[in-house]
Amino acid sequence: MPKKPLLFTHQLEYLSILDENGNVDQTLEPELPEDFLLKLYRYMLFGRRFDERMLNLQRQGRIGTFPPLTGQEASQLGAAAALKPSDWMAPAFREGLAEIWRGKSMENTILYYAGYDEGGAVEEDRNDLPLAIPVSSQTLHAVGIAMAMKYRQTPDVAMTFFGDGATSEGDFHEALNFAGVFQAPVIFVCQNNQWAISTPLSKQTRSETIAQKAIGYGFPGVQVDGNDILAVYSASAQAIERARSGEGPTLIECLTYRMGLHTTADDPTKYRNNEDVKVWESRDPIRRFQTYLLNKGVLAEEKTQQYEEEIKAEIQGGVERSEKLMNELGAPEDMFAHQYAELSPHLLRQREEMLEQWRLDQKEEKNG
Amino acid sequence: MPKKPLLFTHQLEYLSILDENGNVDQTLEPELPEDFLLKLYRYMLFGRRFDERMLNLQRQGRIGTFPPLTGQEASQLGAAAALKPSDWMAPAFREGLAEIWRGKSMENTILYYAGYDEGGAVEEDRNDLPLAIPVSSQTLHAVGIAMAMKYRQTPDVAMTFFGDGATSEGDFHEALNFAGVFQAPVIFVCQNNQWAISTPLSKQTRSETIAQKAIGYGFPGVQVDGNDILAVYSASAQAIERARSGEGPTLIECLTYRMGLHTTADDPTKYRNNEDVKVWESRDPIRRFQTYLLNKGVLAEEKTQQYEEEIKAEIQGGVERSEKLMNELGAPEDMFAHQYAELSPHLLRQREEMLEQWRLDQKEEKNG
Amino acid sequence: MAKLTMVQALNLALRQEMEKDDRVMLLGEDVGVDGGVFRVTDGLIDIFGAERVIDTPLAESGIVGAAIGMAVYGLRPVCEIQFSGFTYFNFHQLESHAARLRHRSQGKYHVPMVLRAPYGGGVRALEHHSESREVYYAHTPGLKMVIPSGPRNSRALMVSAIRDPDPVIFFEPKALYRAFREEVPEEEETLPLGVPVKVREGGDVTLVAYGAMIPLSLDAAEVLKAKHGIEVEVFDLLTLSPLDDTLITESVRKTGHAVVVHEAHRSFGPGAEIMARLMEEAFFYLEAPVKRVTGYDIVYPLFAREKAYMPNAMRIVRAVRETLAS
Amino acid sequence: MAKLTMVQALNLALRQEMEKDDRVMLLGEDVGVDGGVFRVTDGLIDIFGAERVIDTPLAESGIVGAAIGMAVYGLRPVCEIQFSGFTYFNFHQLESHAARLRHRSQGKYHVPMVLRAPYGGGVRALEHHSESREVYYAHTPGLKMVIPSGPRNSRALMVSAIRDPDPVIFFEPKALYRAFREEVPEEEETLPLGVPVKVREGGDVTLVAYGAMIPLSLDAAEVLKAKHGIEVEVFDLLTLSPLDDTLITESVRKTGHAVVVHEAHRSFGPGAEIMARLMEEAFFYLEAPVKRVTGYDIVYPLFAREKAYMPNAMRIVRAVRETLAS
Ligand SMILES: Cc1ncc(C[n+]2csc(CCOP(=O)(O)OP(=O)(O)O)c2C)c(N)n1
Ligand SMILES: Cc1ncc(C[n+]2csc(CCOP(=O)(O)OP(=O)(O)O)c2C)c(N)n1
Ligand SMILES: [Mg+2]
Ligand SMILES: [Mg+2]
Repeated sequence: MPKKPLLFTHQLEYLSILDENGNVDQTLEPELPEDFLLKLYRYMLFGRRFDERMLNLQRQGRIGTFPPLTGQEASQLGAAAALKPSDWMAPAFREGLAEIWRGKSMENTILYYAGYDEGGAVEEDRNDLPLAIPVSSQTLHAVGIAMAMKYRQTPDVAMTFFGDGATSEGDFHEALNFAGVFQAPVIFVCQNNQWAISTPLSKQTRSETIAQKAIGYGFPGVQVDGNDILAVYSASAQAIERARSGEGPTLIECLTYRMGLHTTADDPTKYRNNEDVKVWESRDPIRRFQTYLLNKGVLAEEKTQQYEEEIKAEIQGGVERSEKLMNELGAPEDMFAHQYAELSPHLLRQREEMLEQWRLDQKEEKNG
Repeated sequence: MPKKPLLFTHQLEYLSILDENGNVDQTLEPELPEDFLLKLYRYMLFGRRFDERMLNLQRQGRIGTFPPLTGQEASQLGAAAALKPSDWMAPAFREGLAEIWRGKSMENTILYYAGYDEGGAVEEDRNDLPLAIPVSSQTLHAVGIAMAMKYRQTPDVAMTFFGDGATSEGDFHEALNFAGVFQAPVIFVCQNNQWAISTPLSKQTRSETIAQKAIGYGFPGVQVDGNDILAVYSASAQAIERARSGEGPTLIECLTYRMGLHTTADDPTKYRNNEDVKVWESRDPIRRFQTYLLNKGVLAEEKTQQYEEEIKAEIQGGVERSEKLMNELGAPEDMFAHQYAELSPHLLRQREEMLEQWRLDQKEEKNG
Repeated sequence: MAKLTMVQALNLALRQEMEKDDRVMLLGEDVGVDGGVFRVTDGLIDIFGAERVIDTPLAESGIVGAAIGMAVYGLRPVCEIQFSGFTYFNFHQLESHAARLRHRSQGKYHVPMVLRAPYGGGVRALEHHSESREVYYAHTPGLKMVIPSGPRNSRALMVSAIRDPDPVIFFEPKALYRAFREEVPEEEETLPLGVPVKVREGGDVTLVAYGAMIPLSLDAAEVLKAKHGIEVEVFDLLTLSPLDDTLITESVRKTGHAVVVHEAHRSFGPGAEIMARLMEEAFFYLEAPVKRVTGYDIVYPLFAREKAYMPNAMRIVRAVRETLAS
Repeated sequence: MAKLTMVQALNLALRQEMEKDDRVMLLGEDVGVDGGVFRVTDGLIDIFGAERVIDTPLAESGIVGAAIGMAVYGLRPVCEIQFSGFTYFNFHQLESHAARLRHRSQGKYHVPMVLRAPYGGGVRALEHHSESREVYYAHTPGLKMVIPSGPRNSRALMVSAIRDPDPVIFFEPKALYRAFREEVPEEEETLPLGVPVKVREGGDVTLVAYGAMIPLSLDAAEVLKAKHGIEVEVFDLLTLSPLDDTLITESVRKTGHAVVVHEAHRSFGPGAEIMARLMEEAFFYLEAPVKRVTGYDIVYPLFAREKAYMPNAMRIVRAVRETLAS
């Protein structure tokens, strides 16, 4: 048995259902109820408009640093929409739309980016971890949750999101390896938006795809057109189905593009040219889904306009409510509220001290 | 372009040249000078005997915890022997034989395991990092060294060793990913000895091989019979050649077996049965290489005996010299010798304090 | 009551908690079939199965990250990191998540996990196997840092740590694992986290220590009394963080003298915080500067010289006498 | 002399050292084409090329581990970790290798690397972007921990750090990156590591601070003098480890009073070590307990409340007055 090729049973596929012009491959088209399709569309639109508004609020100094998601609506919503409410989600920091789909309030989103810890609150019935900034670290939590689900024999799954850059971190590796070994019901969704701040995918890894990274862990990887919500949804539903039936994890690579800034602190003109952005504009996930729905007769032209107006009002309401909340909040002792189940005597004294210093500061500032 | 298979250019091979009975596949047999073959054989024998002696010293309390390498002689020596002296090596902790091949003295080895920091010293002309206990962490150093070689445009390469368990650590992943991205001249040698303490490979990863993990990083992986020194040497030489000529990294998986204890603190009867060990005994790397050399007429029966005697005397000499050194060493201020290039005033004072306390302790202990 | 070693006492705590509460899970490298490299989890896989006593791949961040997920989901994972010197591989998981999820989710989630790790020197161990770096954890808000000093309190503290709703870093002084036995009751016993205990009464000087330094401190106290007529009051911190200095401050107000003992490096070490608290709370009662007997600010040496590095009873005796003389 | 911000001054230091010494390399996330997220390495890739200003994959342990390899091979890598809150991902590489290789190889190898990271609060940043955890590094033997407080000393210290034969953790107070400008000479300027400087002379009380707390401390000193006639002597530590307390101890022997200021959490924080040193070296000169003005022992809050968390000049003024009154 000398020099001989090793055989692989792994299969890697690329999935695309809706092309850039909204033409559908009917052999692959998923059968989804019309109201669900419309709901997806409306959320995508909402995502885009909310993003624009947040950018706006940031530019006006009403919120702090914010990571826009424009261009990635299909990729994150397609995956999250395939989950049940009892499933869990562990997002990175660019899944604002997926979070809102899952029940996060606009108010919390805005509060969080306006610098209020209260915005981190996770709504009662939402089984999601708060967004995670330390890149890739959340992938392990999803695995732990999935292992716990398996132990508890619930029929639920965990889904975690991360970027292309995140695949370079050790935690990504440990997460996939644990998931493989323990056959945990977890779905790894990579939003491969081609960039990690200024670092293009080609400098991130020499791997031709992210999907093939699954091979090292003994479970399937699949690459999908991440701007095609039908493809993302289908691949996710299939992976969730596998996980639910005890067949273990899947890695899904969504090929998409970060159309905007990395965050509002970023200046992409330093590192990428507008040509690429233009190319990806033509692949817009919302436009092609709209075309599909129009062609299919599910969506009427005037409905789009109606959605736009409703969404505008909703967002306006959200912004107003959050700004009202900000005025009501603000007592600094809340900082100490969720440090431990119970504050130690030492921390209780520190809270007193902090409040006293704060009050004295306020007084002095008033008196100049 | 809907659901379609992704194509791979990756090639994974399994390499075996010398079978368990010492029969050689002549189409693959490397052409090596006779004295080099004999040198390899003598070192393998030395490795086995030194291992036995160290185990003995440990059982007598003359050294501390020690990780035996019996069974893995071909795997580590075959790889290290393909390096030039100007190449660098970053071992884990079970490559004692590879280190000695590269010029580490027996004395330093013994001193180190007897608890003397002096044993960590790296000999003048030896371009190796000290052994690394934190699993997998050394793989990144090899990558950094290789990146520096590339920057300096030297024709050298770096080789790093690690175990099957090590492939689960995040650092392994980051090292392979960096190596791929920067096309660093580095060779990753996994001594897959089937166990990480009590954890069998099947609990370490769901990947069918370690070699296939290279696919995620865009460079070749190869699996070799790690008890076949010709196969390990050939695969290593080929990988080194690739690296030297600027073609980047390779991952080599050596299939071998840890015949003994994890360390002298370990009790393998807790977790594995003797049947497996028996199977692997029949695959002994030294015996088959000996048969090969005998068949080839390179080695004569009596030479083996001569080697055994020489080695015994060498080891005895090494042990005696190291114990002499231990008696000469021992001044505790040496602890402070290599903390920084220069000791700060505070550390100078601490050194004085330590010495004073130590002298007082000694006096008190003498006076009872 | 059985006379148990610390290893056995910890094993008892884990077993009983697992029997009582099916949320309690063990995970780590070699904790299952092998029973842990120090045998703390010995036999538990036979009782509770591989689903609850989980042998993991060799990946510390993986272990801690997965444990965080389990804890958030409602389980009570107890994870073992094989030696405290390898907890740095998972430091980001502790700092960024275990310590923060309660705050980050505004109380929706919490992380009732325990991270166990053997720590400390004096046992002729390999490199990276003798460190005392409890300050890293004590300085990290959101974590609790607990260190027992004997079989009985290790059992009681472990039970409390498992039941605690917040993440507890539980460092086990490996030098004491089998150093002595104590009566440990079969019935449940807990000790509150965050409360030091007075382990010896005395009026002349206050000695503050924890972990493997406790037996040494008690030895030193004996010598000081027998040879020098000095009455030492000894405190065992048990919890480094949250640190409650009330009892210690009170004692120093009485004795006017104090010595702090730890294996950890001196600079920015645990002793500094004790001294700072005493500065803040008992300054006007102090008759002499508080002294520290500690490890030095150098890499922990290989074992041939560790005796010169580690605090011992003789050093403590000298320090106490010097404080009283100054 | 040009008036530079700290960002520009650091850029100058890096550029000049790279011009002088081809062993000096930069690596990190976005340090090349983007010039670093704070622009500290701006333009350097254009001068020195992508071989010396290396955009790495997103992996902190990878960056530090590779830098260690480069340093051992004879280069002088300066790596950037994008925020200090992400240095925990590479903590094991620092602790196990950067800090130890000189000792482990008995002097054959050493690790002349610099790890740069912006740290500290007060700039309305995202979560995990405002921490001050310098104690983790200051408590780790084998490392040096340096924190500048202005454009001019940041440049001089960076040059010294790059030339230092041992690993230096260089935390840059991001609140000061563009807070003010200073004359920074084009000619080479260095500052010794391990030596605090007196930045204001005064006889009533000693104030010890570093980093972004220096401007606040100087402001407070002005107020104290103007409003209360109190003369404050202010020390800028510059190096936390190795910490040299000589000048500070001397000052406190003169003033009898001291206040320590840092953003870091209080318990087991840098202030504790200063207090311990003063306890050891100046106890009999102290007329009142040393006070600390610090961050609290809680997770750093999101920015809407950070003002209540962070020390400010008013808090320093109050603390000084209280010390003098007690
Ligand atoms: C551990 C860690 N290192 C660095 C950062 C800083 N950082 C924030 S986002 C980011 C890039 C992430 O890229 P990717 O994973 O592709 O996600 P994307 O931003 O494209 O959504 C970096 C480097 C971080 N948040 N965490
Ligand atoms: C980071 C880290 N975690 C845990 C350990 C404890 N430990 C030492 S060796 C070992 C198993 C290593 O297995 P493998 O990589 O297969 O190497 P082998 O021992 O088989 O040579 C473990 C868990 C360690 N040294 N470093
Ligand atoms: Mg990205
Ligand atoms: Mg192994």
